[in-house]
Amino acid sequence: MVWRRRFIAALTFLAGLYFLLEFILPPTVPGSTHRGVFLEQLPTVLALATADGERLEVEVGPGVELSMMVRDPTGKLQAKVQRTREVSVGETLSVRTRTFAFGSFRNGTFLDDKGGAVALRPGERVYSDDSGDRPADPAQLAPGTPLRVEARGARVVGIRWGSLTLLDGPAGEARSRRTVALAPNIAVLREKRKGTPDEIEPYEARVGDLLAVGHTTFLRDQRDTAAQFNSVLGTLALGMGLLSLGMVNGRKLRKRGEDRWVAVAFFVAVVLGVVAGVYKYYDPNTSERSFSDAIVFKLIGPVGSTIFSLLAFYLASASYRAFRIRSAEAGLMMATALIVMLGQTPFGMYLTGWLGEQLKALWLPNIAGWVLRVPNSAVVRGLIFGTMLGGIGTALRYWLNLEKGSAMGGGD
Amino acid sequence: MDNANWQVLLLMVVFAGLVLWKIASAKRGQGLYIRPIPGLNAIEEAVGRSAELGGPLLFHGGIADFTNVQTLAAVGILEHICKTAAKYGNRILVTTAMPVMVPIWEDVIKASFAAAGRPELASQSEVRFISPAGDLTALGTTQVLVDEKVSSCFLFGAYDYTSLLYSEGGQIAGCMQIAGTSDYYQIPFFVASCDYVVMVEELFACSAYLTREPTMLGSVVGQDYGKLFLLLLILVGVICATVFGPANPLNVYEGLLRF
Amino acid sequence: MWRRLAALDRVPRQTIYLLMFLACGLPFFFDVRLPLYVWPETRAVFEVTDSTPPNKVVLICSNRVQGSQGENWPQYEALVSHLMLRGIKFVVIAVDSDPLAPQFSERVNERQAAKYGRKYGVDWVNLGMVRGAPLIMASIGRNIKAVFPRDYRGYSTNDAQKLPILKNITGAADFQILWAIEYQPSLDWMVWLDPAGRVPVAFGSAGIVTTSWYPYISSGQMKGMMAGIRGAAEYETLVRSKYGRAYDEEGLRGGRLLVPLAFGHLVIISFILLGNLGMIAKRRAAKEGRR
Amino acid sequence: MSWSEYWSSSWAVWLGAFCVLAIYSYLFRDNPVYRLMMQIFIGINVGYAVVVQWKDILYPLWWLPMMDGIDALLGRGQGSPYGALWVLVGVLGLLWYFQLSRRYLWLSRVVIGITVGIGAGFTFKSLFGQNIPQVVDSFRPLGPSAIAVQPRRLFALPQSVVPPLLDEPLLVLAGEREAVAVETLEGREVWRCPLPSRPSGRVREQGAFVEIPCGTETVRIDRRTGSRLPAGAPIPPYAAGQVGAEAGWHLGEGRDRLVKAGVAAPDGREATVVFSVVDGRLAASRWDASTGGGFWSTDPGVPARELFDGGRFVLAADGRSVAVVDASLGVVTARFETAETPAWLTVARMADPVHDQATVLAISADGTIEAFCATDHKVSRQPAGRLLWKAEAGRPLAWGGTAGGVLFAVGPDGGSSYELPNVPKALGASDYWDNWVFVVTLVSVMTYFFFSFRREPPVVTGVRRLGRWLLMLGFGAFFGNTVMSRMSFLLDRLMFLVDDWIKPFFHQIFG
Repeated sequence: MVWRRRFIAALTFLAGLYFLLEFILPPTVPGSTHRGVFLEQLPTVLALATADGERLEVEVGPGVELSMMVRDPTGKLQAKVQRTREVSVGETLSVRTRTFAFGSFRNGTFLDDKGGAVALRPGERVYSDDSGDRPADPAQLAPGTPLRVEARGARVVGIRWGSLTLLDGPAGEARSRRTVALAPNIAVLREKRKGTPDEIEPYEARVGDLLAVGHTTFLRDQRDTAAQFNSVLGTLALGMGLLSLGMVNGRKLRKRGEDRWVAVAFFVAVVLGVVAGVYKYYDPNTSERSFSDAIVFKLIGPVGSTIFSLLAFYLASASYRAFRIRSAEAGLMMATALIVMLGQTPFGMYLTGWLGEQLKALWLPNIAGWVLRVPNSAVVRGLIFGTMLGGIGTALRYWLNLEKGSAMGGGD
Repeated sequence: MDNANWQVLLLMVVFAGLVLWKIASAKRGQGLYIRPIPGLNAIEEAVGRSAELGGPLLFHGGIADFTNVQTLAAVGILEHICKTAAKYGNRILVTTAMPVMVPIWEDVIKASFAAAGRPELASQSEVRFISPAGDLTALGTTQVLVDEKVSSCFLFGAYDYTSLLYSEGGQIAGCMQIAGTSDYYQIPFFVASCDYVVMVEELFACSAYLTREPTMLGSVVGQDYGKLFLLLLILVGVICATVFGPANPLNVYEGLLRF
Repeated sequence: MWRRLAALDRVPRQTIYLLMFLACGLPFFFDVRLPLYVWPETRAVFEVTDSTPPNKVVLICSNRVQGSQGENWPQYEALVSHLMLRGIKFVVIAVDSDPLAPQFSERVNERQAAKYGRKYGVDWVNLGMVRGAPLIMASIGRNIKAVFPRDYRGYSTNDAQKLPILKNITGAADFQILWAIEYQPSLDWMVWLDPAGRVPVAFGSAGIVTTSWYPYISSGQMKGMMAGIRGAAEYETLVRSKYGRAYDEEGLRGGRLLVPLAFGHLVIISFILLGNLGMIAKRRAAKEGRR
Repeated sequence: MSWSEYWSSSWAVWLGAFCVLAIYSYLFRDNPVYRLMMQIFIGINVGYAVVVQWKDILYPLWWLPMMDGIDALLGRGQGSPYGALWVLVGVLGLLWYFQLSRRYLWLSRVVIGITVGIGAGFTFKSLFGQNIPQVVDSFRPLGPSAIAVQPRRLFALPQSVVPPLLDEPLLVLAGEREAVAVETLEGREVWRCPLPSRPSGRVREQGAFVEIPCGTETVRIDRRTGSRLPAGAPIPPYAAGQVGAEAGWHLGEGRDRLVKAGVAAPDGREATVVFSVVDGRLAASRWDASTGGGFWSTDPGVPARELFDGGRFVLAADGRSVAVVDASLGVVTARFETAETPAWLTVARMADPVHDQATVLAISADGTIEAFCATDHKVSRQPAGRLLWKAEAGRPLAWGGTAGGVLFAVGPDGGSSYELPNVPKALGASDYWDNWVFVVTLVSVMTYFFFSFRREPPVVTGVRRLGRWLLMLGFGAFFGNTVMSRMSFLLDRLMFLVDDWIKPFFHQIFG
């Protein structure tokens, strides 16, 4: 079935391609990107139709925040901040036009903490952090409370895109002043001395900033969605463990004998686990929640860590049996292990502390530390360099589906 | 580092290019050389010893599934062990903690014995799924060693803390043990309790040497060139650092890679 | 004599188990503390954590579960007790862990908060668990509230009244240090959380994996670490020596576990030595026998 | 406590203790109780994980966006219709389960392929991000260097006869005839503006403007265009609200008096501290706004003729000798002598939350730039006051300022910008020995893992053997640390048995 293999190979390639491109491509499309020293900007203006049917024009600048309402996991609507370039005509937004600190409220007008009147345009309302979906109630505000002027649920009916003026040649020549028009998905990046440029809003640019302005490659914008996709896709396999364990134990259940009861115990335990999981989301102090806590802390906790703790015994007997100086190599390994072990415990200090400050370097903790920091560090680094190249090789083979054989190819 | 700069891009192209180039030349059938790994000759010795004593061989392919490269390397090694066993007429037991891996190990055994002309050995061999829990599988495997009077034991693949349980069990049972993993935390335990240990990258080199499978082979050789390149990069860096002293901005070489 | 010593070559494992059990168990009945040499790796991270300014938070990724609690619990509790003592704000998350992890962290948080009178939402917040490392780490560095729309208790992370601690916290620039406490924390924290590398990374990990962190500490990618129980005990020592009596050490595990740990090590070391002695004795005895 | 109370509160402890001991029974022989425990443990964990992963991950990140999307498609709700695409992710996720079918196994390869592909895609970023700093850190000097540390020169700057204004990203210099603005990243000139006469005072920031005193008049220049505003013209409205914005501190008029606002005094309160020169000595006094005045003063005992601002520090110069005073504590952190009488002193700080590396930069009229430690540098082991490096600009300098690790040094004949070196680590014989060990170990371990070179010189074989030995040393260290890990699991359980079970039980019996 060659087409199956090709289909899977193509999907694998595409899935990896996004992440690779996101890493190696710059955030804006090369070639169409303008680079220069920022001089001035013409702000973008949004024309909004507010929920009350008013029309409002908002100049996007410092203090303005555009957010879209999305549902949060509890089902409540929650604001998610949008970049100006991501806004398009027809969308419904909450627009914060400015902020101020509450001073007083007189004659239906808010005054800020410096005594200036806050003039509200039609469609704008004042909200506080605590007021939720309702406008802030001036009677309940303490002076100094931060307040926001917002137009909520406003539909974007028009956008007048602004522009940036950049200097991309010698100063003083008119030719070197270049005006770059903003548009949807035109990103503005501020360059730094080191590292990747940061994306900024056009109004955040300061005179003298080196900017790169160009169309986004969209790769960066989708990073969070990609992370979510990866997370969801991985978690959707959650039933696999349950199913494969269920099948194994189901088989045992059909057989007679001692194993049968072990399988029954397994299924009872699964049900118990599910119940504990469901009850986990009940409020504290309810009996359901304390049942869940008891299962988690009194049963899973002790049993889980006890099973792991058996390893200490195995380790003791195994190291007794195995760590014999059969060869010089094993001897070297053992000597190092002993030094590190003694250095880790207070006995290391007792054994060598009498050497005094003068011979501090010979204290066992310091010798152990030296072994770990110098030779061991170099050994580990040698190993991780190997692992890195191995990782690159493996990633390439998987990504390009070069791996043959029964394991990856699906047997065809 | 959010986006690759040109230096990183260059390194990426060099490393990936070397690997792809060598894979391509391996696929074209160019004879690529890999030096023999000391632990390898021991495989034949172990199989032979087992044939003398009359017990089966036990192979455990690590704790990971086939998305782990180490498991893929282990597949190659199992193929080789099967071919050697076909010569001496040994049967093979494979244990695993992964239900997904059972059909894959079965396929490998069937195909390898068939290729070596002893298909009847495949039906005598067995793949046992023991338990989904790692440590129960390890303890179960040691039980198998005793019950079946196994005399040679091969542990290849990815291992976690259970490595000790496998190799100590083998030692108690008096098996000749050959282990190989690239999980370096587990290597001390294998070194202490096994007769031969294939360490870290030797595992992949081993698999490539045995199977001559072009992808694995090319990849190992390509990585070798990559390592050589990295080593030279570091040596030049050491020389520059010695000449200029630490943190000297005049040392442009170091500045290139610092971000 | 060699023949008698040769018996050491095959001590029954149950004997070793019993001695081990006693060496580790008995010290718990006595309240002994052993003085400790503090390693520089622990001191470095203590100092960064201790100098957290009020406008920043310490981000803790605690993936501690039952399996690794032997070491991670003392580490986590030492860290949290220090933060609670100093009133340093911190945010606890879990990434790609066992789903139980947030519950385990909260237990410790609540106990330490009761000691120093700290309040949930003001001094600390537990945001629960997400999956999808390493990509999700980058998302956390960009905007932690978008990754965790609600906390472990179900409050919205944008709710400034319930969770005032998160009010001015957005991403990497607001984190003083990242503590990843887990059996084997992911190295991807160094790369993905803050590509600009402003957030120092500290690990609290199982002793076994600490061996491989040293190259990362030397290159500065990692600030330091707590190495197993020893690291936790050292961290407690550092807090005690700086804050003295204000530090309530009741219930802290690091210093206490260190004593049986030392005796346990002693058992293992002596058995390794005895085993080798036995092996040599056996060889000599065999030689003598042949003669 | 009565026994009934005891049992009701500690049944769970007994259950836990029973589990622990049941499992430990395995150490003596295999038994069914142990197997049963194991199955129960696996079962509960699986059941619990399924619920929690659904509630915490799938429901918020997949189900809700998907349902909102479907609602939007059907014309209800206000979510984004693109959310409906999550249905496809659900379909892909279902393919996982074909792993259980032999016939349709290949379908599961689709989703495995995608997962593996994603993994491969971001591996590159992870690997390079993790390992390139490792490569750089391996560049270890093997012996003392003959070449002194020098700051790297970046670009030239025009002349300035008065202290210019460094207000990132713009540097405004006032020369004899004209003012020039350059951006600080690449040194590109942004504008030039002719001046009526020779400037007489420092260039000041004034919101959207730059002010330069020239004799009797003050020239006001637009930051964006470099055009001069007529004298006395009102400030245009777009600049209003920005004028007068101050940084945390500013230099007072005249250099003998420095005012620092928001400095934490020894009692922990924030205060405004005035540093001045009284009778040729440095004096500091605090004006406390919260107590309405009141003076706290300290005399660090430093002879001073000129004072310079260094952020957290105050730099007091008396001829060639300089004292660095911590502005909050009033203590001298370093003293040193410069080669020439400094024309300007400034402090460059490296961003590091703990090992606050501050370097004093002294520039003098003959064109030398010297860097000294302001405090003890813990990481680099350099003591306070040590001369770190010295550079010659080749022209007279009068002023210097730093921003983002770059020094801008200018004088009447122009100047340059320099990328400042990080404070170099002071290395001794033992460090070079360590570096030798490190490099030799690294090289031999890497050599050990070469497999494909047919012909090798004998030295490589030797190095490989050494590599194997050193690997064993590393694995020994791994083992040593493993013991601590493994034992801690046991200790945790024993602590539970002793503290939660035995001790309370004994307490209950014996009171």
